[in-house]
Amino acid sequence: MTAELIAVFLGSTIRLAVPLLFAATGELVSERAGVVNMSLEGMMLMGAFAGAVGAALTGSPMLGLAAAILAVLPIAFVQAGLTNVLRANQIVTGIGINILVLGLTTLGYRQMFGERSRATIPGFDAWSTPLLSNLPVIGPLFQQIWLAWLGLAIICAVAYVLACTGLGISIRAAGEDPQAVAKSGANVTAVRHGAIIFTGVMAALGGAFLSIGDIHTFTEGMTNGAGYLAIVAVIFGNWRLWRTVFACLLFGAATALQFQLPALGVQIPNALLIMMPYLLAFLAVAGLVGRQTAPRALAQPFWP
Amino acid sequence: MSVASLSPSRPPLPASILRLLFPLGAVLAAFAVGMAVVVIMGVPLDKALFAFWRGAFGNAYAISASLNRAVALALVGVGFVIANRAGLTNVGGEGQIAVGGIASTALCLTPGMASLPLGLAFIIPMIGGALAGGMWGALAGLLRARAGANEVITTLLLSFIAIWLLYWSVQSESLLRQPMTNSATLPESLLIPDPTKAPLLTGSYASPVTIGLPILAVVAVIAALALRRSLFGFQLSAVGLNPVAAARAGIAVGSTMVVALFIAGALGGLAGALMLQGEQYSLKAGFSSGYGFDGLVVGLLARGSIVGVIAGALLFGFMRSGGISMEMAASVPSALVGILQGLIVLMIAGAAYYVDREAR
Amino acid sequence: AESPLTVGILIPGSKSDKGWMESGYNGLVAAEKKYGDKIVVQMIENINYGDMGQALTQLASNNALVIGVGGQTQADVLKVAPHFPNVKFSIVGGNAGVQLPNVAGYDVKQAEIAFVAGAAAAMLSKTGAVSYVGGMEIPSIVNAGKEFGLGAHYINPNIKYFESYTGDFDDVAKSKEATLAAIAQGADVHYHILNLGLRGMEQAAKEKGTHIIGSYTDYCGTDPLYLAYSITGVGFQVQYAIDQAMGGTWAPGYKPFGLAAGPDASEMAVCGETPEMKAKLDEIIKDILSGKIKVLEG
Amino acid sequence: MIAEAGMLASDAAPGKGRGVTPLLAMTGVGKRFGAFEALADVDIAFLPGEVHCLLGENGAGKSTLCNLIFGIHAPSAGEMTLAGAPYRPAGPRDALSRGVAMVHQHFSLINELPVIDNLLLGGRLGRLDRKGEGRRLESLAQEFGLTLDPAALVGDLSVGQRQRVEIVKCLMKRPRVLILDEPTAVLLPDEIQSLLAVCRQVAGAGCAVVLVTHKLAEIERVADRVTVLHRGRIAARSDHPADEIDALVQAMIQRPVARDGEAASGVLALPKRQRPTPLVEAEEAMQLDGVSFLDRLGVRRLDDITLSVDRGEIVGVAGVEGNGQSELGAILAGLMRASAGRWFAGGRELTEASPRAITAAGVGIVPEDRHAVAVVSGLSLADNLFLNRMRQFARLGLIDRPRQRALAAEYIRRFDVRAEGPLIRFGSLSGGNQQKAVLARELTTPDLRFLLAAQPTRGLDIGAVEAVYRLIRDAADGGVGVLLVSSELDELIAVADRIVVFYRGRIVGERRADPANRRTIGALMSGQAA
Ligand SMILES: Nc1ncnc2c1ncn2[C@@H]1O[C@H](COP(=O)(O)OP(=O)(O)OP(=O)(O)O)[C@@H](O)[C@H]1O
Ligand SMILES: Nc1ncnc2c1ncn2[C@@H]1O[C@H](COP(=O)(O)OP(=O)(O)OP(=O)(O)O)[C@@H](O)[C@H]1O
Ligand SMILES: [Mg+2]
Ligand SMILES: [Mg+2]
Repeated sequence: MTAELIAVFLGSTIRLAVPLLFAATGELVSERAGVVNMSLEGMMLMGAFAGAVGAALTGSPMLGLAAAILAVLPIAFVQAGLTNVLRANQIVTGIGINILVLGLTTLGYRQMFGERSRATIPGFDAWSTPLLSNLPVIGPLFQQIWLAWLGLAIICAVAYVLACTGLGISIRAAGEDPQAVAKSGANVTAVRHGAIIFTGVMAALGGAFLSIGDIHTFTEGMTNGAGYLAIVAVIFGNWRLWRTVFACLLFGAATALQFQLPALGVQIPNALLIMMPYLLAFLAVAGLVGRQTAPRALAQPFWP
Repeated sequence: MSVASLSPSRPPLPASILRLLFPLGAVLAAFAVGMAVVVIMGVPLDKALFAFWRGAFGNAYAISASLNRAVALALVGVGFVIANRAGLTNVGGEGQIAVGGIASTALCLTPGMASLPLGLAFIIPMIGGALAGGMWGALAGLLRARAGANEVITTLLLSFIAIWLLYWSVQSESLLRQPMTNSATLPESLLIPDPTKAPLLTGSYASPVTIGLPILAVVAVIAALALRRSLFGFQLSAVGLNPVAAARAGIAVGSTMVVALFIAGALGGLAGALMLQGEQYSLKAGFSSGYGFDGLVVGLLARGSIVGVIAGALLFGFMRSGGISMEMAASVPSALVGILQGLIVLMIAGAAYYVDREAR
Repeated sequence: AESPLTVGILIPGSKSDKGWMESGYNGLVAAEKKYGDKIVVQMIENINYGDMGQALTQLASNNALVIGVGGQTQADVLKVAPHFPNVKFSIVGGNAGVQLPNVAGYDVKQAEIAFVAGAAAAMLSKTGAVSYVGGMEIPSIVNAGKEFGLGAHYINPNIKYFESYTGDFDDVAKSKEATLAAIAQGADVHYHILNLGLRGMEQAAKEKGTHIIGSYTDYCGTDPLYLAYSITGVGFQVQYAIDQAMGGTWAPGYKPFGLAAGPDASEMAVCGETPEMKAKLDEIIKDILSGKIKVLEG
Repeated sequence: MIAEAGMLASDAAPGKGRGVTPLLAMTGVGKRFGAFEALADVDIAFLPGEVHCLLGENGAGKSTLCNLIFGIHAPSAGEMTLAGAPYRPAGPRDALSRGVAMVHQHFSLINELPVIDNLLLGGRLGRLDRKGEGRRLESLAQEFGLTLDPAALVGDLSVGQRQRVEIVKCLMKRPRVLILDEPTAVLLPDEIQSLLAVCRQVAGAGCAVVLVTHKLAEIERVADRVTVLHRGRIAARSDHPADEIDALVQAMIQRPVARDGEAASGVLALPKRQRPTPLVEAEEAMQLDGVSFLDRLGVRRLDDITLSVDRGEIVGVAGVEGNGQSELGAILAGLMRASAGRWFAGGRELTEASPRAITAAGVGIVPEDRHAVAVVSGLSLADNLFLNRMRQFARLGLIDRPRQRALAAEYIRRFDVRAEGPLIRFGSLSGGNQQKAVLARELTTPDLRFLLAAQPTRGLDIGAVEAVYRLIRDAADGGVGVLLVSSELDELIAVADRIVVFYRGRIVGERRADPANRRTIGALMSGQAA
């Protein structure tokens, strides 16, 4: 019984963490380049919506995934244009985009599927990794849809790019001192544009994971704060990739725990459990896990 | 040159006109786009516009409701601007409203409160709400001053925490939940007694502007004066622009930050108290209604100007009324109203560029 | 001809939420169909507390009947109603606190039917384990959960019962995980009070081959995932308010619905039920009505 | 006067002098910032193989001119050509790709990254071969005699080392035109020597080197030609600068200046100070008693410093930068606490005192990094003049702006701060005027007894240097004790009464400020026991 519970707990943790992992990895890159995308939530929601629409229209979740990415790109462009070209405040633009996307997707879904649709949408099925998924206890960890593995691959790729390539140096430098980067001959605006677009793609994948990966449908406001939680994860991770990954898993676990505790007979007010990720992040930021060092130029517009 | 322009240097006159023109143009453009979508959705434009007009300005009630909403948004916005002068971005309005509402409710329901004379019955809970919100803000300030914790993050996290505290406090009878006469009693606090309600200016429900409006007027005038001319405003600017130099100049940087966030939080808490004592009368999970985030947007869009905050709050306050009416009377989908609001925010934010560019 | 009845309806959440709100909206749609142009409707959805007073006032100034779909509208209805003595207000999900001369509170009584649903679940379960996922951890939802467990227990004293709350009627990911956790412990029939979150439960059940008892509307025969439905008459009460106003019989005050109000208000429908099952469930309903079985409020 | 003519004896039309095509030429170039004309009518040519120095007061437009060449700003008028082809760089990237590299007045390094990453920044985007690049770096370093540790974090380097990184970063690009905007302002004498040698070497390879400097000795040593800017216009040129220094200086600040030809770095020499007889016999202005400081990593940055400054005395602190001077400054400013020891000023112990208490005790501080510590650039000049004393204008919490403005105007006159008015944004003042404003504030500290002046002339033109030292001397003559920290030994010798030498956080020696002691002091600075 306990082994089973642990197994479910692990599987649950991963599924809850994967959308965060996608979004947070994208956001991390963008924040390292100096841009905060408060619009992460909106981008994820659009990804979830477009993924569902694409999959429903074509019958193919693959095409749904492509649609998710395509649909989020314009939002990423808007975010990039507003922050890098018009140098608008990044928090305002993010909130504006979130409001806009919530309206757009709600309206769009009702227009397309009808107000009272209960449509199920074609989605990805979980893959059982041969051998590994038969392992006791940790087996369920290896029964994930392939997007989860893609996420892992992307995270490794991001780690490599940030640490070992010229692009990585430019990204990290653009978040510390964009002026200096420009004087060194790199194109800050291009780097930041690119980082935002990457964030958009990652958010789209995260959103699509929710709609066509995990739940196989779309619902209004489906991301339900996951975008904000991903930003919190980046902060909790102190802008380091692996710590951010850990934070996402931790938040996933904290949420998954919520459904295990009743079974274990532990009674804690639900409000406190739901508060957990925020409380943890708060304690972290308050200095319990060392001093936070944000990129110096974070959220500051770059004027050449 | 005006005396007022002594402190952080301001752009010359043409920019101040631009400052007005661009946001105005942005709002109009967003409206134009919104109306285009309305037409595409198949709603007759004249019907939608008329409904919007009726809802926003059609009668004394509508205007009053819009004003009350604008007051709450403006309080949060003014608080934002004050903290921002010290270089702090307070995104915790939602939580500060929640905490303010909790404290104000608790005080309103305190035995004996209702029988206090001289309006103390409603004044004390309001002050209590403001203090609670202030404390919530100051907590972020303290962490910033002591541990260097970024206040954008702490205030945001404190918001989420406050929202769930609110949820908990109306769930739990040992906290603020009304006595459970039966198990189906809603998870709300008791109605607050009449004397603790914020008085209506006209005394009539037909135009229920609350005392919040004059309170806001006083707060706004004091804030504007303080930011432009006071020693405190000067200290905020110095701390915001160069904390090390401010410290060297003998300004207590840490306390200034704490005080700035205390004020921002207190205004948020006051907004919460007003929402509760002026309109809702009982505490429910979610009573803050997103006004904290709207107020934040108002504060950000105002770009440091108190007048800008008032203008933005009025815009948002009346727009929401118009939107409600459009949805009801012209069947414009509520989602569309959201789209419109999102567009306006984005366009104003983007238009700021043309002001900045002139100022550079 | 008579001028049509004007109806204003406030749906605090999304009218497409697959649950409470949508059920109310369905009632409105049914009434519109029934009365055609004899009624004129103004509707508003997704209203938060800060705007609710204004929305209700606006509805009240234009309509003869105003319906608030959900207990969350009650405080504001009670505030607004005294200023519009000629307007009738009905609160769906209202409770006993309703005493104004122009306000009616219709009590949905989700707990009663949850007991019956629990009994049905116990009969339908092959594994001897059933589960329940609630949205907010508020008493009516918690009581429904408790009664569901008791109902299951009533049929099978050895049944295993798991309940959890996601804190949010609309969070799909959490409801899915909550359901999966229960499935892992053996549950094969799930009951819920969720709105959009239901879609997560559906996905979990589909993946694991378990089944759901629906809780608002009857979808028997259209979806093999569902074994049964408890009918919770949110929509019925919206219709009821309009019917009463149309017929001139609208009356203020508290009115409990639940099982006592008949099968349209509250009913248990098991898809393809056996005669024994039906007999047993009918007996339980009778016992609840007679007070032989006591259930919690809510 | 020569300046009127706009040309010195040997001057001719650009480029003609040697009959070579200029590598980079500007004709009729102008630059406006809003209504302000930073550059106008600039005709200038940079030849291959030459080191071309730009001279000018603070704010004359030297950096602006460099920025135009490097593509940071676009000219508002005029044309540029590079090797004969039209040249209009869209940005630094463009300029770099066309062989123009620049060392900036303010560093353009990322402190958070190691040296090697800074060097590779802006290069290829793909996989980095840090090892291979490290080797390339080494060979380059050998070629120019510049050594660097590629793995060190830039943030941990001394100013001089960072400057070296900047230069290597440029050299790695093998530029045709190398611009150096005041690279020597923060360097030590031998570092300067090796930098100038690098300049010569680069020019020798056929490049054009543009060098902005305020130090006349450098011009004498390295300049082939000099162009003098004054208020955005060319005021003079010279093809034989070494012979025409005085005329150039005059063109630059538009008045004659006395110069001491002996001083090796070429700072203008003030007449040697005669210390006035103390007002009160041997009264101490400031006293350090065994002050030590350990940084966060436990490194001992200050080690048992005991020192006193009498009233009316100017004590110079000589030493290579990074030997504890900054820490001492921060402790005296009240921004850091000493780890051990005590200090006193104006008869009060200030070891634990807050910045405000320190000011109240009559201590004035001119910190080494004025942008970071002394001023708020975003506020007005008037606000900065009273940054620590705004209280005096407060009535019921409101500031009496007219009174503040009036007093500000008076200070501006008295200390000869050149500004359009008290309301101007402080950040828009030129460096020299910023420094004069800081001095104005600190010197008017009520009951001033002690003044710490750390690197008060860094980056200032000679006119401003003279003005700053006159102010400091006047203060000392009025009975203020002054601790003068400077990396310009010649300035210390000229201005101070006695000099203590810092090495590795300790005082390793003390000498009279006498040109005769130059050598010994220099040796002490480099850690050689005297
Ligand atoms: N699925 C739901 N979505 C949103 N809100 C809900 C939902 N279910 C219940 N509520 C809210 O909770 C309130 C009380 O719940 P419910 O109606 O189930 O209890 P009840 O049986 O009507 O209780 P009672 O006996 O009070 O009056 C409702 O009025 C409604 O506002
Ligand atoms: N971006 C800008 N916007 C407005 N004014 C500027 C800008 N950059 C420079 N200036 C102004 O142009 C003038 C020339 O500045 P510049 O930096 O070229 O002087 P400089 O000769 O390099 O002085 P210093 O010796 O102090 O470095 C100054 O008055 C300065 O205030
Ligand atoms: Mg009820
Ligand atoms: Mg310069």
